[in-house]
Amino acid sequence: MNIVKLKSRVSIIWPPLVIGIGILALWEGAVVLFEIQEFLLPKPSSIWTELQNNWEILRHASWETGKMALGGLAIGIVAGVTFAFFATLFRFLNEGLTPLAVAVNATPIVALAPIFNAWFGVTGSVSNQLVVATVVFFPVFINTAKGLTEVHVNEIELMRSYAAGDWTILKEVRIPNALPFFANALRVVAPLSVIAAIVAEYFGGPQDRVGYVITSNAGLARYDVAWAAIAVASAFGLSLFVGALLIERVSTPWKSAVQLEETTKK
Amino acid sequence: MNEKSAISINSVDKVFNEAREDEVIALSNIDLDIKEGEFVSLIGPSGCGKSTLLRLIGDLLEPTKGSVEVFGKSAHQARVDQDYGMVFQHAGLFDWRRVSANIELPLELHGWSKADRSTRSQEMLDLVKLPDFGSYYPRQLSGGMQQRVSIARALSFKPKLLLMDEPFGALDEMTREHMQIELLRIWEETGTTVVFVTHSIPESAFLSNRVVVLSPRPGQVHSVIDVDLGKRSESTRQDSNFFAAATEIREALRAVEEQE
Amino acid sequence: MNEKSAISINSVDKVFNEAREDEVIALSNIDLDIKEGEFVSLIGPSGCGKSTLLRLIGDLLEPTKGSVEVFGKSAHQARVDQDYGMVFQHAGLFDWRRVSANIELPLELHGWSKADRSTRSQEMLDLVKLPDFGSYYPRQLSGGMQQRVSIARALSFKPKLLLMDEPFGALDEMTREHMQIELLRIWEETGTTVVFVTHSIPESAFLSNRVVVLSPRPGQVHSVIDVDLGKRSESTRQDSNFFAAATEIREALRAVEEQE
Amino acid sequence: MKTAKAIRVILTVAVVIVFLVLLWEGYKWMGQKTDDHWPGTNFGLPIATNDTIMPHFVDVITELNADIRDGRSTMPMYAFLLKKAWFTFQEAAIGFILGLTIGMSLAILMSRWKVSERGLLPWINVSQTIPLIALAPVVVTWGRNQGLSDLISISLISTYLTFFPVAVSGLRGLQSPDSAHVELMHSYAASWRTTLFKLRLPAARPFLFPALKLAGSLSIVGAIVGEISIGRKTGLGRAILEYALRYAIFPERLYASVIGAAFLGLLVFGMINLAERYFMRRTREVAS
Amino acid sequence: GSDDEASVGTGDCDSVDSVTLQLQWFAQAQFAGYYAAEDGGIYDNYCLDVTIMEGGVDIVPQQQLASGAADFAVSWVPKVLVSNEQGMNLVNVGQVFQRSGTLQVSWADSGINSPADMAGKTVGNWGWGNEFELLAGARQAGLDPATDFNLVQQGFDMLGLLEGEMDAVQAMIYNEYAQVLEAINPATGELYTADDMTVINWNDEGTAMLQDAIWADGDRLASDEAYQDITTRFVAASLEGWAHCRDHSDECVEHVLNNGSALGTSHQTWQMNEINALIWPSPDGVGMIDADQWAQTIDVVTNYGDLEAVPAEDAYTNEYAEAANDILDSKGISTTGSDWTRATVTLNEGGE
Ligand SMILES: Nc1ncnc2c1ncn2[C@@H]1O[C@H](COP(=O)(O)OP(=O)(O)OP(=O)(O)O)[C@@H](O)[C@H]1O
Ligand SMILES: Nc1ncnc2c1ncn2[C@@H]1O[C@H](COP(=O)(O)OP(=O)(O)OP(=O)(O)O)[C@@H](O)[C@H]1O
Ligand SMILES: [Mg+2]
Ligand SMILES: [Mg+2]
Repeated sequence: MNIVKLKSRVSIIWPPLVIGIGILALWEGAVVLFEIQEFLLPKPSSIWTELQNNWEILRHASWETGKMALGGLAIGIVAGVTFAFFATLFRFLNEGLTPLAVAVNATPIVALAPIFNAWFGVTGSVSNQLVVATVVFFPVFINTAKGLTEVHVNEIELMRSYAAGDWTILKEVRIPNALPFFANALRVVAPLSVIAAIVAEYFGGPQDRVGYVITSNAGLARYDVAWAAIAVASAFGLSLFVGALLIERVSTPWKSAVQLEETTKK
Repeated sequence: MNEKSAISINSVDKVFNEAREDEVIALSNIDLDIKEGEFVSLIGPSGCGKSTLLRLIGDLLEPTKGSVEVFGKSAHQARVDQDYGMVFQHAGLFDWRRVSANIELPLELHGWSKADRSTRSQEMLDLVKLPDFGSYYPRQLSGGMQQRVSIARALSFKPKLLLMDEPFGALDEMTREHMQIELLRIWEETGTTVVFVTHSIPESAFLSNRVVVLSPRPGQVHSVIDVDLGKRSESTRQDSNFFAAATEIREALRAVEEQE
Repeated sequence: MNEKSAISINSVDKVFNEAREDEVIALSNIDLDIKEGEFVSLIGPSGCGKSTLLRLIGDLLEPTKGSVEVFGKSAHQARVDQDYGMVFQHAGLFDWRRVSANIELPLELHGWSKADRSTRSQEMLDLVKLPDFGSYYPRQLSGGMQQRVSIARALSFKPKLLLMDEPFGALDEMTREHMQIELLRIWEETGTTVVFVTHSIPESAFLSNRVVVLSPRPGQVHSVIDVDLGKRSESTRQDSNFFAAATEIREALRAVEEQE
Repeated sequence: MKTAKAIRVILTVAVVIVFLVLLWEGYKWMGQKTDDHWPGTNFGLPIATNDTIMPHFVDVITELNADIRDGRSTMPMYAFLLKKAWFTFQEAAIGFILGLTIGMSLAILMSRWKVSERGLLPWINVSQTIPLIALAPVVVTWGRNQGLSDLISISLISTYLTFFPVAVSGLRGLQSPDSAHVELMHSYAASWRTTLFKLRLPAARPFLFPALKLAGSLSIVGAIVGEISIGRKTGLGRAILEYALRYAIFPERLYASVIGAAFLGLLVFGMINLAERYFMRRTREVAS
Repeated sequence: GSDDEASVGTGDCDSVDSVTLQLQWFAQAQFAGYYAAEDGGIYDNYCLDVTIMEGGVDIVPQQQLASGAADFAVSWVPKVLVSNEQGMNLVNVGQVFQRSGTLQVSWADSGINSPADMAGKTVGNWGWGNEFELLAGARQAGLDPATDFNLVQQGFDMLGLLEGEMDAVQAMIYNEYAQVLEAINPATGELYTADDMTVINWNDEGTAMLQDAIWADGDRLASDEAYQDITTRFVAASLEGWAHCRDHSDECVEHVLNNGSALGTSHQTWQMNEINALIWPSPDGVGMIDADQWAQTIDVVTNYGDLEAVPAEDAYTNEYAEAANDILDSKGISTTGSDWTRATVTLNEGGE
């Protein structure tokens, strides 16, 4: 039993490890082999060195940026889910809200950041978190709304036979049905939140943030330090992604219960 | 059984995709009265509109023409009053709920306490002979087992009106006969009204007070056959009246088929 | 029918979710040999492993223990050679394909020309008595109609081995008898081998050369009953040999039930 | 029927917009009356209401008609924005098509082999945490050394953003078919490719289209960010950046160009919606 | 190319060399000299076909130059010096701006008249190396930037000042400073005036650093004779362009606007005037590097920036600027601009 579990653990971990190491090796090799100048693309080993040299700064910066990302993520998810609920409860709203959400989403961060900075100032954290929230909002909204609306007729009919109201149908059918869709959105949004936080930081705010560390070092062509900061941010984004996967697993237990058998056969 | 009307269907038509090239007249000019406490079966060739009729009664579809009344009120009101228990042709279990939670769903909606619910769901699991499967997910069960769970779900809260669409179709003969006896027992105990769709002639004869034979394209009531076998028991299946009723139904169905 | 082995199942076990708390031993120590051109039915209580056995033969599941050979090769090879036609317990039609396109799917995969495909799909629609429904979408059909489409799909390309899981479960008696006769006709014409899961004792007796009775938990072969009724026709249903076979099967099933 | 629905959609959108404009102007009016405080309190409003922070809606609209000098010619702002939007659209279109191709290829690869899903998916996610500032120079220098026009480099940046949702949701969609359907295809010994085309891709559509809508927006964002990153003269990104730098004195122009970007996004969204309708028309018919 | 020294800059070409120039930012009067040389035919006279590449948010000119994507780049001295420590070998071949254009701007009523007055205030800066002068100036005034005032990243516009979020913000004299003067003062309904503000000018505080210069690739300069020749002509032609803008500033504003600047005419006119003020007069000749200024720049970057070591002597050379001055002299063009005088530019609302 434990052997089985261990085996499945190992089989989950080795592929990303192998590919990750492969990418790094290729990268390192390519830089050395093609004599790519390090001020264009630094070697992973130089990045690693700079990561250690600047660890204190980077750790602090990623913590500060992480707070922005998480805060914005939370706001964006809550807003996205709330709007998705409204959009399912009131169809007409859906028709009005969707294009609007699209419009907001098509506005790049670089345009939003100055506006939000103007509104909320650059010295606080509201502006940056709202930038993140805006980016997070759309995928959550679209996916969740889809999951809430595209429910199997049979299931709705059953609930209607119980005279279940909209609210109960929402709770018993639509929400469980939307969970995989929501999880899908989470996967997309987790890394996006980090990048949004970083880009928002280009446009103002305290200077002990990852975004600033990256831009200021890149501006001076110190790309090894910039990439070290990126590596820290990536690690943070990756851990958010893993968190999203965990939430997915925990919130859809019926999938893992049956899937095991379905996937044995290829 | 008393003489109060449970269901009254008045000149009902149902047309799908009206005025489109794939228009289907599923039901045409249906008149039917079902008394409270009656057990009525619907039988007829595949595609003749049995499921559609059941869904009209259950207010899951609206008639294109005519009206459906249930317990003296509109079908809609009856549904809102939670008078219905339904078993669909497809088991229609929720993948994300364990078997026992599926059975408890209508009880939850009726506001039962947690303890009562779990007692009842275990009772129902025993009834459908799946005592140990409460903690499984539906996808882990065989087709027949899923169907039984869906029956357990419909019976669990003793509805005033039971609408069952080929509930025993996926069951083996033994289980089926067991379920028939159990269904009759519940029906007698609770005085519930049952509308039952089936393809099995013996089943319809064994269970019902009346058998409604539908003819297809468009679905119409071909004939209504009264079955009077008194209180059913296993021995009823050997009863000559039972064979007579079955033969009468078979002949009506033959006539329907030939007419086609 | 000749004496070459079509399917040979050797000491097969199937365990789901091995070593987990919801482990199920679905089949245990199954031995079974089916000759080429034979028509074999599987019958047994709900949940005894019939569908699982069928899926093992069809190489949709792998046995936990033992081996399955089909036409002298591994089940896998037989599947790759496109020897199989399957009808599942649920119709399993593709919602996004029209009825005729659903029937043509295996033909497409076998590389038939467009013209041949549409001729054949119309033939099959006639066979299952749905001549006018080719351009409908599956969701627009009744349950029984969907099941018939799925049968038409499996028969369309005359597979060497037909695996059918309660194909007639959702059909009314008339259609069912019609489909039985048609199935037998196709079987005789093409010399195909059929493994047929059913819950109906008369159906199994009417169709098969042999009936395999399974006992549940864990699924095991309880007995194998030979049925020798010669060439079937409508009158076979009144034949005394037919009743005798049915009775023998019923008794075996009773025994299985009691053992439970 | 269909036109009635279209009219209703347009009306609701209009109503929502009118509502938002009223909200904006109402809030502004209130702030101007109370010197940026909640009425009757000492609590400051979260957003200041002066004409710089919150220009009047009419001023933003009027600004669309203002003369803008673009190089040697002068034109009204709306024409200027249209011209810029057309460049951005081209970059985005190339980026979108490339992103779609790469994303779907990855999704198919990952759905083919579980190992490749396990191995690739985390890194596909990591890729999105790498800000463009690190990549843009690599892309543009590489592109310039290959003799590619900067338009291609910008499209590549746009691709970098678009491929991601396609890959992730595409994978989900490809994995979505019922096990019964997968088994059916197995029973036909359908090759992996056949199963892909006959079953997995059709079944993936409900997952794919929301992703494409997201990718469509992202392709615009990517093109705009690319323009800003590598300094291409043409395109909306340039306009947005220049007006963002001068927000303090010309807020209306930034809002106007942001509205331009939003409209471009809506246009792309509409195009993808049309495609969705076309590809999903069969399933829709039954639902009605 | 043309080998004959005497004929340089006369338009007598045997062949034409293609050259790319990477700017730091978008087309604006800050780069008017190059646009004037290109559009006014000066580069043609020097047998050069120049492609001017505008900068972008993520474009680092040094990197474009070092990686071979550009032949020359315009960038600030401190930034290139730090970049050189990353393995680049870039050489300053023409120090166009003789003075720093960076200001620290406050409202007149804020009481900030000198670096020392920033104590306890909220001070904005752009970062990215723009803060070195500020840090040096503050330190020189006895302030510890880490504790004595609140240093924040400001946006790229002047909202931090206009909305009162910050007490002192960074501004380029030729750009952001003008933005304030183009904005309406809500109190008066008129444009703000210079009297509304106080400025700290780092040139006056002695912590200014050298800014826009023309950079060439050191490795190629050392080994490639053709590149040396091109560099000579490119520097001379560019400086001639700048001299042209000194004498015909309106024409140069027009060149810039023709190249697609989104900034208005009065703003560019202002900018042209201020840029001229950063270049002229050039007492040692245009493009020449003053050794003291160079040393001061290195001093500031080493102490307040990230320069680790004093760069080698060959990080700049006056060789090309001297040659250019000779050519300009021979064409009768003033190289010092000693008689240049600042014009009075009226800014319109929004810089239109
Ligand atoms: N995917 C699965 N995961 C776990 N258990 C399963 C799975 N599929 C089947 N089982 C179990 O295997 C046993 C046999 O199931 P199977 O579907 O073969 O029964 P059956 O004989 O076809 O029944 P029915 O007549 O009701 O269709 C059942 O107990 C069922 O719960
Ligand atoms: N949603 C729908 N859209 C269009 N046509 C429909 C729809 N539902 C049912 N029909 C049509 O209505 C007719 C009756 O269908 P119904 O499901 O009531 O038949 P049934 O008697 O239950 O058949 P079965 O015994 O096969 O389940 C059929 O011809 C079917 O094609
Ligand atoms: Mg039906
Ligand atoms: Mg089964």
